Amino acid sequence: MSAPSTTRFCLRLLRRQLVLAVRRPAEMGNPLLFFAMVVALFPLGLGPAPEALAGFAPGVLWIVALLASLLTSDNVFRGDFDDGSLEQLLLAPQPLYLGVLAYIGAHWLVSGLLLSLVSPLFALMLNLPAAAIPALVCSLLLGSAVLSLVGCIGASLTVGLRRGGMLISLLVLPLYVPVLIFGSAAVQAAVDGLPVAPYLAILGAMVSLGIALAPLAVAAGLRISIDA
Amino acid sequence: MPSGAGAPLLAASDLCLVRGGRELFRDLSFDIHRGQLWQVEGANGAGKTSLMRILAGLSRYGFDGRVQRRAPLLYLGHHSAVKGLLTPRENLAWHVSGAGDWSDADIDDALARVGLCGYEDVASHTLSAGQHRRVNLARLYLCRAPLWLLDEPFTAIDRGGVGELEAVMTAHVAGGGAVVVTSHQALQVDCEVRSLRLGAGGAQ
Amino acid sequence: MWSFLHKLGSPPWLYAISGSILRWLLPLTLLALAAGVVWGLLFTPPDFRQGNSYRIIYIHVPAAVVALAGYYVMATAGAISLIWRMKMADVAMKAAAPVGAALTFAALFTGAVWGKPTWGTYWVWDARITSMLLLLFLYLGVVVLYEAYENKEAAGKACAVLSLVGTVNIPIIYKSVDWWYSLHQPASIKFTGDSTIDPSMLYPLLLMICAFYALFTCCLLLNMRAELLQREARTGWVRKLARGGE
Amino acid sequence: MYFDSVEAMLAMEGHGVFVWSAYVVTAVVIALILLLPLRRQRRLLRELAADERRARAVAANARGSS
Repeated sequence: MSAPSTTRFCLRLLRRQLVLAVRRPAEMGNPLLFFAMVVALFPLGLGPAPEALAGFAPGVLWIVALLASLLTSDNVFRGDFDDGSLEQLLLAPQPLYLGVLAYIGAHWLVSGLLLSLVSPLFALMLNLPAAAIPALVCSLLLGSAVLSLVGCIGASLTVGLRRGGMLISLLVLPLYVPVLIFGSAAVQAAVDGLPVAPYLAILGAMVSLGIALAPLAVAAGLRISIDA
Repeated sequence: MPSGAGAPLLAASDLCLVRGGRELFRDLSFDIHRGQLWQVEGANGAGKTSLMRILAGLSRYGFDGRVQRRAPLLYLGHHSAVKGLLTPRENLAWHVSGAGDWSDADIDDALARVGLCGYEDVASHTLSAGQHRRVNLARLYLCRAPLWLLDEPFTAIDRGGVGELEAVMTAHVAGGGAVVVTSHQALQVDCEVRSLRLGAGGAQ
Repeated sequence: MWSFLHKLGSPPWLYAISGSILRWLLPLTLLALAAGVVWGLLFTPPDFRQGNSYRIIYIHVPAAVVALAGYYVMATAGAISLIWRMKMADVAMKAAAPVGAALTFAALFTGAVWGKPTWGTYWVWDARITSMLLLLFLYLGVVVLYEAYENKEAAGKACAVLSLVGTVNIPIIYKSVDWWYSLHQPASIKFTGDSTIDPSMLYPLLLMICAFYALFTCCLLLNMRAELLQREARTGWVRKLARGGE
Repeated sequence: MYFDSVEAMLAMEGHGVFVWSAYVVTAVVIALILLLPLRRQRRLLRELAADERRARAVAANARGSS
C-alpha cells in the first residue's frame, strides 16, 4: 500500500490522460479537422495552380500543423486546474518532472502523432511530391514532440488566467521558430532530392533538449499558476 | 499513542500573511503532533484556506515564516479533483496525487464505505456534487498518510455523511494520525479538539 | 558582502540609493547621448559607399546591442528571483522588459529606415533583422504575460520562467535563423560582410554604445522605483515618503 | 563640422529624410522610456499623499466628534 514507484505512477497518469482523450473523441478530432480546413484555405487564397501549391506545400503543412498543436496545448492543464486535480498532482510524492512529462507525452500522442499520421493525405491535396512524404511524416513526428514540449510551457504559465487562448500563442510562437525552420527545411530538402537525415538529426537534438529542460519549466510554471 | 510524542508531523513557525494590504494572521506558530485534531476557525476571508494551502505546500511565496513537513500528507481542497469522464473507480485508481497503489477490492470497499456502492462504474459526471465530494472522501479510507489537511470537508455532505466523516477523523487520530480541518460547525468527536482561531489580529 | 546583499533586498535602501545614482547618472547619460549624436551626425565623414545614410549606425547598433544584452539582464534577474527568492530581482526583471522592448523596436525601426537608401527596400528578411523581430516578440511576450496576471508576485515568477526559457531559446533561434537565411539568401546581395571601420567613425560609435548602456541602466532604475512604490504602497517608508513629498 | 550649412546638414545629400526620421523616432522612444516611469512614480506619490491626507482628515473628524 506504499506509494507506487515513479514509473508506475507516470504510466498511470499517461493512461489516465489517454482515456480522458479517448472518451471525448470529438475533441481529439478537432485538431485534425482544423488541419484539413486550413489546408483547404490555401488553394483558395493562393490559387489552384498545382506547381505554386507544391512550392508552398512544405511550409504550409508545417505551419498548419504547428497551429493545430498550439491550439490544443492550451487545454492540457486547464481541465485539471479547474477541478483541483492539478493541486493533487503538485502534492504527489513522485517527482513533478516526470508527472509533467506524462502529460506532455499524452498531448503528443493525441495531437502530434495523429497529425503526423494523417499529414500524407493533406500533402497529396497540396501536390507535394510523393517522394517528400516520408520526410514530412518523420519531421512532423519529431517536430511535433518539440511543439508539445514548448506548448506545454506556455500552457503551464497561462493555465491560471481566464483569457489564456490568445496569450499562449503570443508566448509560444516565437519559441516555435527553430522547429518550423528545420521541419520545413527537411521537407524541402526531400523535394529537392537532398539528404534529409541532417535535419531530422537536428530536430532529434531539439527533442532531447526539450525533454531535458521543458518539464522543469512546466513544473515551475504549474507551481506558480497554482499559487496565483 | 500519547499526544505530543516524538517529533511533530508538521511544524509551522512565525507564519504571517498579508493579502491586499490586510494582515490575516501574524506570528502563527504551532506544532502538529500525532494524535491531535486541530480545527481552524475564522470568519469568511479570515485566511483559513490560505493557511491550509501554506501548510500543504501549495502556496510557496507571498507569506513569511517557515513550515516544516516531516510526513506524507493528504490534502483535500475545495475542488473535488474528480474527473467527470472517469468512473469513481478509475478516479481513485489513477489518482493524480500518486499516493497509493490500490487493488480494485480496496477501492470498492472504500467507495462502499462512503455510500457509493453500485456507483463504481458509472461516469462521474452523472453523479451529484455531494457524491463527487464522497468520491474524494473515499481517499481517506485508502490513504495511509499520517497527516490529513481537510479544507471544508463537510461542504455538500448530508448529515449522515458528516457523522461518518467525524468517525473516520476520530479513528485516524486514535490510530496515531493527525488531522487539521477547517469548518464552521462544531465537531462532534470524542477526542480533544485543538482550536486555531484566525482573524481579529491573529491567532489565539 | 552579505550585508550588501541584504541591503539590496531592502526596498527603502534600494529606493534611496537608486535615487542618488540617478541624480548624476541621468544627466551624464543625456549629455553623452547628445555629444554622441552631434559627433556622429555632424563631425564624422560620410561612408564612401553608403554616403550619409550610414550615420544611422550611431543609434542602430547601440540600440540593437543593448536590446540583446537587456534580455540577458532580464533573464539573470529572473533566475535570481526564482532561485534566491529575492523580491528586488523580481522588480528588476519586470522593469527591464518594457525598456528592452522599446530599444528593440528602435533598432528595428532604424534598421528599416537605413535599409531603404542602402538596399532599396524597407524590410528584408535578413537573418539579423528577423532575429531582432523575434527578440521583440519575446520581450512583448514577457510584458503581456506580466500584465495578464493580477497577482503581481506570481506575475514576476511566471515572467522569470518565461525569460529563462527564452534565454535557452535565443541562441537556438539565432543559429537557426542564420542558417535559414544562408539557405534562402539570393547571391546578388550580401550585407553581412563586415568591413573594417575607420577610427573616426568608431569612437563616436563606442561613445553611443556606452551611452545606451547607461540609458538602459537609468530606465531600469526609474522603472524599478515606480514599481517599488506601487508594490510597497502600504508600508511605512512609502507612507513617510508620500507625506514628506519628495 | 563636416557640413557647410544647415541646409546641407538637413539634406545630407538626399539621405536626410532617412537619417533624421531614424534619429527623431529613436529620440521619441528614449523620451518615452524615460518619462513614462517618472510620470508613473509621480502619480503614485500624489495618490499616496492624497490617501494620507484623507486618512488624517477622517482621524481628525473622529477625534472631534467623540
